[in-house]
Amino acid sequence: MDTLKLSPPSSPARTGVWVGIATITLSFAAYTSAMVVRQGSGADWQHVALPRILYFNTLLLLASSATLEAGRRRLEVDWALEALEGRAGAFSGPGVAWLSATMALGLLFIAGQVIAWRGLAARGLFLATNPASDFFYVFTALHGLHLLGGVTALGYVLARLRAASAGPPRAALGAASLYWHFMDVLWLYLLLVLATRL
Amino acid sequence: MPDTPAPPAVGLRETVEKIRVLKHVPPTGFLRTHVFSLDHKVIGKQYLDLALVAVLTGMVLSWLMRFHLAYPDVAIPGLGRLAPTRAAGGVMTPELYLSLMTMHGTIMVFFVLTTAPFAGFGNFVLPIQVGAEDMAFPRFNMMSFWVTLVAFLVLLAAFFVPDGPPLSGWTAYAPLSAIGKDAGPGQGGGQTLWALSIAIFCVGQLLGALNFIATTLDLRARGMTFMRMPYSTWAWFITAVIGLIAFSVLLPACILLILDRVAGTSFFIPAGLVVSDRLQPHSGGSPLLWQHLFWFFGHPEVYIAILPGFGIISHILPVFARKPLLGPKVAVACMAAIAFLSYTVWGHHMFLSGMNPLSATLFSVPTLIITIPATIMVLLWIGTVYGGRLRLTTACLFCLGFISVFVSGGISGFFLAQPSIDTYLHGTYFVVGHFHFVMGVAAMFGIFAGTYFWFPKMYGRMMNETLGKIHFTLTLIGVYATFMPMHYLGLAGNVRRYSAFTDDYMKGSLPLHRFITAAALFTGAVQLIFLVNLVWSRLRGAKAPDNPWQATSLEWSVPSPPPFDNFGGKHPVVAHGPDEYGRTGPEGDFVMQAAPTAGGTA
Amino acid sequence: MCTKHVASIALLVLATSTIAAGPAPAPRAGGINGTVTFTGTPPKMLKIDMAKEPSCEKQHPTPVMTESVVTGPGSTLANVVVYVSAGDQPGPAPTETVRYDQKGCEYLPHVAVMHVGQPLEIYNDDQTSHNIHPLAKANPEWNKSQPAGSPPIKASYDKPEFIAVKCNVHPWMHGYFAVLGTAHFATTDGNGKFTIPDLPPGKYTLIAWHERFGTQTQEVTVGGSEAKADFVFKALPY
Amino acid sequence: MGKLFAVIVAVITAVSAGVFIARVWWLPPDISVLGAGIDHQLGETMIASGVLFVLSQLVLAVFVWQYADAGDGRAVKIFPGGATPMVVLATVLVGIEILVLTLVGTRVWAGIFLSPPDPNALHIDVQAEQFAYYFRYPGADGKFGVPHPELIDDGNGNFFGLDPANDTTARDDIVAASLVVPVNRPVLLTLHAKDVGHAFYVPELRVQQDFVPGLVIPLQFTATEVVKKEIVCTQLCGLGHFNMRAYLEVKPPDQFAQWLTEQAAQ
Repeated sequence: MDTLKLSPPSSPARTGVWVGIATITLSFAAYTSAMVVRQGSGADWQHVALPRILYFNTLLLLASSATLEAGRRRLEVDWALEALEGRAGAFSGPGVAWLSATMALGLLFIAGQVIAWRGLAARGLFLATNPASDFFYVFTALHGLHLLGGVTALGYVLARLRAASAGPPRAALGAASLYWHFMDVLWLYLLLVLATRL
Repeated sequence: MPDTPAPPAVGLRETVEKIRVLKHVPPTGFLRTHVFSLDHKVIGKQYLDLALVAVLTGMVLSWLMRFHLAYPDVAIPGLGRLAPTRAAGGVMTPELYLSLMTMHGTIMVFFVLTTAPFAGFGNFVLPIQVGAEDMAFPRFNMMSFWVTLVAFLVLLAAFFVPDGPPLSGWTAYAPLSAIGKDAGPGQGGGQTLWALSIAIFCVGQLLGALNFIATTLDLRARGMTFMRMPYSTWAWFITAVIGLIAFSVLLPACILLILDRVAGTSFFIPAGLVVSDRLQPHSGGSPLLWQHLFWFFGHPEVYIAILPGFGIISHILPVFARKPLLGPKVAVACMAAIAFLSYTVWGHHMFLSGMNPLSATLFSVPTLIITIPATIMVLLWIGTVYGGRLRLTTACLFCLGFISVFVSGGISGFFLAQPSIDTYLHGTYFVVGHFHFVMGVAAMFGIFAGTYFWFPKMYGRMMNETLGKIHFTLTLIGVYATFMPMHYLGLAGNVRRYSAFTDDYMKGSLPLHRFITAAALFTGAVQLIFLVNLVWSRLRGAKAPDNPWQATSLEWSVPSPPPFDNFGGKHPVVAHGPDEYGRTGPEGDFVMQAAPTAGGTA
Repeated sequence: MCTKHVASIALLVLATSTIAAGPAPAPRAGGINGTVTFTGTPPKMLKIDMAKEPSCEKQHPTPVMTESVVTGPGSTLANVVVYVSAGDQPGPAPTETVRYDQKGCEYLPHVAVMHVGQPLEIYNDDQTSHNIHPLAKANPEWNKSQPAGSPPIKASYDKPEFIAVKCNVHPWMHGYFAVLGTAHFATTDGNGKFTIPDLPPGKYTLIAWHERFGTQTQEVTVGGSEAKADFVFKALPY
Repeated sequence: MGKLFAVIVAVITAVSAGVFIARVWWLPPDISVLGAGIDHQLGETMIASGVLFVLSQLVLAVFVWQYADAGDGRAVKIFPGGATPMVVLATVLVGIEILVLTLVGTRVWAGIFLSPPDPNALHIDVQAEQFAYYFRYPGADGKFGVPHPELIDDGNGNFFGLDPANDTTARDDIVAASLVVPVNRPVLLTLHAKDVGHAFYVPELRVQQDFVPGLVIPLQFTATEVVKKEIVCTQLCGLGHFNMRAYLEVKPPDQFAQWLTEQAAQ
């Protein structure tokens, strides 16, 4: 079997993220089915018009995935060069900048979500106002929490880069970016659900 | 899963391992060594100690309940002082009884039957059995334990809120659990704490399951192919997968329940409910939604409790029968099949919940089918006993006891799996007897077997076999005397979750209830023998050799107790299957998995 | 002075606690007495079916009726709490305990009147288990069950409030705690008569409260002699 | 130790099975039309699983007795044929049992829950609340009044929240605390809960059904004997759960009619 191809995939970090992805998918599946059941069980379902800003937030999040990939590519190249020239990794260069940008975009996205909430609140739609708004807040809040987890992971990677002790944090970066992209996909799914069902 | 050699990439693997070894230096200082330890062995012991505290708590609660059932009017000394409002003068009020019942069920199911066999033994043994230095994510592993501990403390806190602990049972059916204090004493703060505790618990177990899966998939030693993994490891791995799914669903359910309680949402509360003369400000929710979400977790939870037992028995029985388990592949396949089927049967808890009667049949069939792999497992164990040279150590006896009680508990499932009979037995003591046998006693026997078996490895000392055998014999008799009569009560239509049997047709059951109470108290008292043995052996037990049982799996090839990194910096290479017994090897009638000589595999 | 209050209240409590249809205490100088009547058709009281609780059912040879509107001869109205809402001096809370009984799955009295802070004792005289659930809003709410033969439940309330009391185990059991900020009160007897004794001369605001028909207010001036205050409630069939 | 284990298991098995066989504790006599089917089903299952129980326990006991290590160092024996006979045995044995039980059982189950309501069944509306049942008969007009939760007033005996002021169909509804039914006439109950989940259980009728708040659940039975039995709650509903009951009174048709008129009178 090809060892190189296997190296990142067989790293526990990556497996862990995949398992985590499974968990998160399952729990959001549970929420979705709860939503479907809830829609059927009561006659009190009122349509909620999504705040426009959600679409802008979506763009932010997609952009963050792009910057992350750019950063990752760049770092891989740097690490390859470092390996060739046999020098320790320096905590600098565009790769780090890309990663920082990704974190910033992620935080911007969450800020945008908060603005969306305030928009709803201004329209008198709170958590308990009606089932549709229940699910809006539940979905967005939980996704936001999970995304903060991604931000933390990237922070950890940057810290590892600064330390630069136990070699390049390849596995960690791979795992973190896998998780980050999953957050994108999850959000697109949620947006679809909210846009169609709410 | 394909039977592929796990560690293919040598060069990279070495570097990866170097990094891991670098990171894996033993901690210094008491806190990092014994309290906030990243060592899976310490964490495993911590889980087991937590389970021990929990099981003692739950047992005391059950004594109080049983005493009250037998003598409803007799005051329990001191109880009046413990619960002045709920047991004025020492006589238990109905709400106190139901609270004890709720806490007993919750503590036992979550904090004993989930923590001990899975998180406890799994944490200690699994990494060694697969030849790893630790779990894949030691920090998550540590978090997993401390989060679980927090969950336990949050649950216990319910005892101290003014309103008292909740009384809605461990299943916390909505809307009783969702409405709030109008529904009765304990349904205020106590119930909220319950939901919070379970939500936290889910997080802890998810972190644990994550570790078990990643460790089994990625950290197996060289040569440790899937089919060379001991059955216990298989069971923990499969359990981790079940747990991952189950707790990923229970967590959302608990979050929604908390929102219904504190944020005024209506996920589980329909419109037009009048509780204690108050029209509830909710509308449109669905109580069945809670039942579906809960039982989608709840039935697999039964297997989370029992599958590790399957693995432990399948692992220990060959050791003491001195012959391989009958049909290794079949055993693994059965465990996998049970795991899969466990997700197709949750509806059998809801035959009478007003669900479509047709779907009842659809849930009944897989429930009955699940008995096929279970029966096969039993036959494999019995067939393994056949023709063996049975060394009847305490651990072995508990394995045999496990088979006996599992059969007894499993067979009563035949009745409850059929809607047409369940419609008579559903809410009766028949069910209580059934699940206590199959997930209570059987799982406990698995835990006992594991304890007597792995104790030497954990603490470097042997447990006292004489005490152990007395403990086993009396326990076996005790549990049968306690739980078998519950089936008779159930047949007679004796209803469960009653704090007293005032109804005319149930008064007749009182004598039998007194017998059960006596048996329960006896069985409980017998456990003191186990406690004494546990404590005494931990301090004064005979020093344990590395491999006291002449077993083959990797944990017996390392010192007792094992060093911090389990293998002293070496990396074991596995050349043999898990139960190479009954054949001539270098050290006797067995061949260690890590034995250097290349030989046939199981 | 205060002791006199105490004496009269004790008497009243005794009277109310047995829904005494008998003669009220002899009117003293400076008391207010009167009759509470109603116009219109009161709702028909229904037979209470206690089949669920045989031990209670067999205590009642004649079936018990619901007690939300208890009328007397000449369309008089019982169980009306009449009290001074303004004009009197606030006195200390009486120390006598108000006794509230659960007997034959009924509340005796149907309406227990007490002063803010006055001790209350609830007894279960039945062979079955009750739960007492006063649906308080201003005061802290509690809900306790009281198995047969267990000691009385002690309680007291700090804020004036009319508290509906219910037993979930026996849904028909309904009563009231009338927690008042005054020591000057009375409950109408079976003939709709009440007497608030022993009031110093002065101008008072009197409120009559009925659990179904609400409240009536009137100003009363107590001179040297007996003042009269009659109330008329409007009754609706449903 | 092996012999001791074997003996204990054998004794336990004998006692456990013996009590079942002797029927020391058994189902109360059945007083319903559908009960017979359920009892038969239960009997079949009892025999089938009883045999499995006794067999497996005894085989286990015998094996342990026989194969306990005597220290004679004899060689171990593999079970003849290995795992295959086990798998076949279990699959065939249990499989057949499952098939039979399901086929028979489904018919019984269908009889209770899937058969369309009998046109001349007596329709009674049942409300469960903490901690009592109330039963409503439609009265002369044969129509039930519409319940209004906001009008529910236990203190005034308006347990169903009827509105006699505006709803004429509600005025003649008869509300009783006991379930009184005529013998040998199909009864259709519509179960709904006022507050939390409850259940309707009459062991002698062999029927048990949950009340689920927000749902109205139909339940049918036909009582075949003139008796007075208890209806109890089997779904945990709060502190009074153990005390939540009502009585089922099965009367001859004429006495039932008389009772109904008496009730209507007041």
